Amino acid sequence: MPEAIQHRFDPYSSNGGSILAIAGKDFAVVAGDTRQSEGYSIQSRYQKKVFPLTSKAILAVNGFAADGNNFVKRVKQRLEWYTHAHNKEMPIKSIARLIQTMLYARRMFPYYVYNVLAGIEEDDGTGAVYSFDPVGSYERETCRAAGAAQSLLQPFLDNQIYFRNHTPAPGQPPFDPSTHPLSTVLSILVDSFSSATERHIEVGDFLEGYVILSPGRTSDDLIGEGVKGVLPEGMTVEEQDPEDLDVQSAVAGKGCRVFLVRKELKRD
Amino acid sequence: MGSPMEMNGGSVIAMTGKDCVAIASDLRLGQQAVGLSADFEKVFPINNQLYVGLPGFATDTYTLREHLRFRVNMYRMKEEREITPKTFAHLLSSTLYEKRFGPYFIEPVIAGIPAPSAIDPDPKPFICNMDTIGCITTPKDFVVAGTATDKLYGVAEGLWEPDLEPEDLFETISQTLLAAVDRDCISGWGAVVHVITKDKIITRHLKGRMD
Amino acid sequence: MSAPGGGGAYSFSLTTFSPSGKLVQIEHALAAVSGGQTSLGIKAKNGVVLATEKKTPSPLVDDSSLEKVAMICPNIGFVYAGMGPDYRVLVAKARKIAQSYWKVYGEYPPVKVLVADVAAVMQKATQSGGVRPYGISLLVCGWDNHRGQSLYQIDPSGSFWAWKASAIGKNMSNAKTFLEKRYSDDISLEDAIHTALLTLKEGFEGEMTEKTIEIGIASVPTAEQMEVKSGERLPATFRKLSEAEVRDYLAL
Amino acid sequence: MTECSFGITGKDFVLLASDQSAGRSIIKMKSDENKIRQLSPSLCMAYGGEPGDTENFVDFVERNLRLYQIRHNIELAPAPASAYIRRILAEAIRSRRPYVVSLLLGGYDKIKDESHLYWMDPYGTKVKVPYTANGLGIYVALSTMDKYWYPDITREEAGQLLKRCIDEVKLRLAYQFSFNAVEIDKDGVREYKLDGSA
Amino acid sequence: MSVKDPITGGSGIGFDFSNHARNQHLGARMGGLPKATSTGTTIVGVKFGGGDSGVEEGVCLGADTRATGGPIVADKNCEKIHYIADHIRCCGAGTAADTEFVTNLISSNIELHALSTGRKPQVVTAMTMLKQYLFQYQGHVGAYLVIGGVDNTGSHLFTVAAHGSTDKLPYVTMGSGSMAAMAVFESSFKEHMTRQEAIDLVARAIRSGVFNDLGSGSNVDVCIIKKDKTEMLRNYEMPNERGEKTRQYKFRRGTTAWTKEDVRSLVVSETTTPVAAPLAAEAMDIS
Amino acid sequence: MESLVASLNSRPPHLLHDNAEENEYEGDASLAQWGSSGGFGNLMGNGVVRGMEMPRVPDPTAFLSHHTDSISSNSQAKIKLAHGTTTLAFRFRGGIIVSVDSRASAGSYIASGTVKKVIEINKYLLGTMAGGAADCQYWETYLGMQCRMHELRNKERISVAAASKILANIVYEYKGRGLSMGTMICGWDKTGPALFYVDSDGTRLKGDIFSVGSGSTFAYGVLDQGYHWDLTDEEAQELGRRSIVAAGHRDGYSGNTNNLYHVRENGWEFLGNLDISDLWYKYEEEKKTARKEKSEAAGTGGVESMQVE
Repeated sequence: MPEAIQHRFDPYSSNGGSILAIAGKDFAVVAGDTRQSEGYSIQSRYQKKVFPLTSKAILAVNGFAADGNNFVKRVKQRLEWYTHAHNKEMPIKSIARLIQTMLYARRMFPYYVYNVLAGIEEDDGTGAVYSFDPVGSYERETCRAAGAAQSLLQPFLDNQIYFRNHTPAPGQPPFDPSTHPLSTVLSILVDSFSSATERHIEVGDFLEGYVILSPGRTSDDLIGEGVKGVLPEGMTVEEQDPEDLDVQSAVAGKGCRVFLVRKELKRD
Repeated sequence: MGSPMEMNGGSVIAMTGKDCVAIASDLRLGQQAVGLSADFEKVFPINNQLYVGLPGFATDTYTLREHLRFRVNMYRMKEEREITPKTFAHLLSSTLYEKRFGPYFIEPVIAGIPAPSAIDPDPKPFICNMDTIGCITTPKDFVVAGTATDKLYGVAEGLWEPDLEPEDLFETISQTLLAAVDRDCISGWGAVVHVITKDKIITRHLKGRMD
Repeated sequence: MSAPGGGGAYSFSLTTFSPSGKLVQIEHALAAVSGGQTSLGIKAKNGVVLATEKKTPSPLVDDSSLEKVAMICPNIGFVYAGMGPDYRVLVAKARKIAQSYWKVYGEYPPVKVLVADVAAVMQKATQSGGVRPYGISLLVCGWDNHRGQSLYQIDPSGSFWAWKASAIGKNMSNAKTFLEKRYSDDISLEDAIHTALLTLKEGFEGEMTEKTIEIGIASVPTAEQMEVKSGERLPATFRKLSEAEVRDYLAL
Repeated sequence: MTECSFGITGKDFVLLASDQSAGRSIIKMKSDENKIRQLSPSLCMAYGGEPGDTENFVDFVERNLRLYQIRHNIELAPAPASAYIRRILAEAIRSRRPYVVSLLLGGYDKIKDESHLYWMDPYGTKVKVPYTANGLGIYVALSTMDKYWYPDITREEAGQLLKRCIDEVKLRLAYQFSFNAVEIDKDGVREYKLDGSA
Repeated sequence: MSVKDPITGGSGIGFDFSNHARNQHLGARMGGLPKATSTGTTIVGVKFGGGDSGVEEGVCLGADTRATGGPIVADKNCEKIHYIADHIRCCGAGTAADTEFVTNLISSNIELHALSTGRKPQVVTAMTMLKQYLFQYQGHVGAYLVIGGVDNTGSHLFTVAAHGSTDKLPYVTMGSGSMAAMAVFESSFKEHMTRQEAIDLVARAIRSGVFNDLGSGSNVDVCIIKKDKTEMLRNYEMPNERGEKTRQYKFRRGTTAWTKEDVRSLVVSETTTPVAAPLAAEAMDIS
Repeated sequence: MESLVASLNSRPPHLLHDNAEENEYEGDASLAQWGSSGGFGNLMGNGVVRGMEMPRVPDPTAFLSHHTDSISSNSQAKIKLAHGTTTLAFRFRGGIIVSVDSRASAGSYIASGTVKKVIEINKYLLGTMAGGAADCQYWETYLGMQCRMHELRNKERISVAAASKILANIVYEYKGRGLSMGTMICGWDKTGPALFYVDSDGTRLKGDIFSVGSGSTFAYGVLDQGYHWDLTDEEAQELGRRSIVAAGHRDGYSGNTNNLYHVRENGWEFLGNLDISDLWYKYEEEKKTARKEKSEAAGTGGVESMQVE
């Protein structure tokens, strides 16, 4: 039977941009650019893609902005319920699983969203990055780029974070990705995004993200002594008061420090 | 199944250094997902200091290479001189544009150092690439092509630095290529790098991933 | 089967060897060249000069419409002796050859390559049915990156040679003798222009003025001039001297 | 394409094997069709593809190679022969009705004392390989060959390997195939007996 | 089958359709043919001076310098203002190769035209050649052009679209950034501007495209054509220079593992083995 | 039929609600809010996701197929899910070997090289992942819960047959809706080592040797040739590893690393994560040395010595 002509239900759009997260031994960094675009038009030069969920877990979303914003809202709601029920923040490991089930609940009508969750593990204080596909398959990794420029960013991270294809100098031990100091990670973050901005038209305007430091961490802190050399040139940093974080602050975090970092990118 | 450009897989990159250029390709030839040969070079010498990379649809790699060999040999005999990289780029470009409405599925990459002449005793290294219908781009730093194009751009943009010595250029181009093809299902299976300087050409086969 | 139009056994083609091994049509074409007004060329160490006499059969002819020295492409110029109409056809063909080359290689042809191509056109006319050879000899001057400045002569047969100095046309043997005496390898372009004028003067009938003389020069560019500037073309290395310039040279 | 062929080279020989089925749609019309053609004294082609195209293409190639041999009084060596065959395919693909033929070309170069094996697809992609498969064989037996092939493989071992490949095909493919094979070396082309497996 | 150059009638750039049938076949089989590099672009032109202003009349052209292939920047600093003749220039948008080749073709024909007529070609001549050529290809040659110049009849500015239609206006924009650029023109264009006013306006229009249209980017190229002088101000503004990277990325020599090295002398040698004698005998046996 | 109903309905199709309850987020939040069932608060007992959101279109499957590459390899789709795999498992005298690669690809981009394609359902059960990564992860995790429920209810471990049947039943519920899963459920129960293949068509097969995924044909090519029931543990493990390396080598969509598990009576053991490319180079080297040894010991039955491994 010939179908009547009908407008195809097309509830998806692609809004460009990229996100990136890197986990360290006792910290995690997660950031994204703030450009939101459709086709050749810039919808916003400053639209957040990275959202704090708890005092030690931060979610970056990328893909279809409307789905992304809605998804973050729902995750936050679920976390709030959890906090009320359990009087504690949900550990990042559990948030990851929650995100999986929430995404999978829409298996037949997916959120067009690539999620990257970064933070500090509750039990051992290590930095963690969890990455998701749109219908909820996930894994824990050391670093992950997602979004429009993922294929530009990720191989660069493979080379600089994972040291793929690097032969150690004679007599040197093999490279270990978990030993990167925060300063190196921030430099690589900035350079990878400035590179992606050069070559991908949908990436640009600002780089904005968060650094989460594990409670046990002593060295290299971003504010105060030792700032010099940690922060790449042109990057600004603000420590976030847990109360100010857009999360349920009923339960104070246990000593994780969260910093907002920002840097200008090219605007063309 | 993807377009003919993704039929056989393969990628090429060229970079400039200080008085040198490098051009490199992976070695895989596949039929879609299946790897068939780990010995399929996509970069060919045109003359002493000029190489061309022809990644894309493998049958066109052959056909175009044979055609170019013919054209360059004719040029050599008729003009009694070696073709310069720039002139060769124009030759290739017009060859491709001639098939504007039925293109070869090839995105060429050219790298070379022109021979010194009376007018230009100290010629600069030359690199360029083209799309399938012959639009030339000649940036100062690097050019890429093939199925790993996006990945190559991302890595090269991060790793390339100006004025690298031949040995440093070798490391940078090799690391760039390997990092990029390791994120591409249909490029890889080893790689070959040519570093061209004024007086020699260093060719090295890299130990790349075989999966 | 007899050739259309009838005639004798050897008349089906204009380009049939005579029993003595000569193509008489080419001989005749050369005779046409020798009847033409004299043209000459001299290669100097920093350029090449072409010069020709341009006399009108009647003072009533508007000589501003006549052009004997022609630019083919920015680095090459022609001059001829023989039949003017044939020359104009060849110039048009040569210009197209140069432009086709440019469209393929992004640069203008080296002098020798253009000469070979134009010579091939002329040779074809000695071997094709239904045509006659071109009734001209050409002097070609130009500069290219490969061989530098050069001067070639092409004859109706399609043969060509490179010359240090040569002359064609009515007064060619005298002019050549004169050039042989005056030529030296390190002659400058300025001197070459003067020598060209002196040579023309030998046996020139009537008055040599800027109206009755045409001069074209190819000069060797500096490295700076050959530097490619974006959005611009390289400057021409061949140009014709203006009437004022010719007048100045004649006055010296 | 429901065909299946294999090629294995050793230092001084080439083995080519091909299935022998021919049919239309879901029907097998014949199971003893020879799909390996000798092209010249030490050159063979195992082919598959669109019915009709295969026959015509192989005839065309074979006659032209023969013509070359008569004209020049010399057999075209495997490398130039492969270039010639590739060119036919690559040019045909630009015509209104291309040949849909893929093939393995095995030959022995008597001048250089080398064995040659080429894989070609209908577009004119050509690869020189030490061992390979075509058709369905690509999927089931390439890895078997990867594991059991050696640069200095002997004829016996190559025969064993071929048997493994054919066994694997019989084990894993839904199609029933029978095989024939040829052996090419400096003495020319001979039928290769596949004991009991044919 | 090749197409005769419609302008010269001779063997100019002829197209060769020999792969066309094959590619249709491949495209149908494999789903989708590759896209050529296109210049999602901002190109503009304005006329300035003239009238009673006392300013010498002229044309000012402008272009961005980004070439894209999909969302990827294929060239950060390409040249989109093409040379037609000394006093005629042409900005190109659309399929990059088409703009390049069509302007080259017309430039070549204009040069032939100039040589055979012995005078400066008119802008309208170049424009007519372009539109006739493009019309012939019914939009398949995807060149969108802004052509401007000054000749004996004054200053001229045209747009030519890929199907061959043309416009003659005092200020024009084309390409994906044309809206952004036109917004600037509509608000700030005035007649009889000075040279510098024209340059400033053009640069502002291009910047507007560069920053607001993702298909346009990098630098601003400007070209000013007056009767006796053409100035090509390549990279007139560079508002998007990449800053220093925060790290050094030079590798330790020996970082990359390699298996085989060949340091080649620059002479390529070929060996020929004589074959005739031994094989002739063998070949005889076979028939 | 669906389209007919839709066309007769007065509301536009995308505003139609099916009969399922409103999405739990907006409506009844009791279980999800307060339940301690962790992430699985939104599951109904029978394994169907309650409130599984469906697009309000006449043909949801076509919708999914148009927008994702989950059903067919729709290269135009915006939403690219992780794909491509080689997994294998085989039974032998010493138990079951499970060997997988770790690559996930989206188009020709390698989205990840560190995917865990063996899902540890519980101490005695393993499931493998091929097809849609999320489908496998989600439902096999869920299967873990069901197995635990079985244990609590019946005071004994679930049989592999029963566990695989639960999974098969779940995905069969969703047949035609676009799930993509090809898994092997491997375990040891009262009957000894047991191996079942289950896929999203609803197929469930008991067997000795299975390989699933785009590279499975290459894995079979090595596995079949080296397999027999009486392999020693070491031989079997090596065969599992070698087969995945073979597939990782030839198949563009498989590779990166190999995860190897051995299921024995007392549960499974993880035998390590090794780089497939490194292994490939190692095997090539071993081939060379084996040949050298062979030619040194020339004359000793060339044919047998082909078995190099």
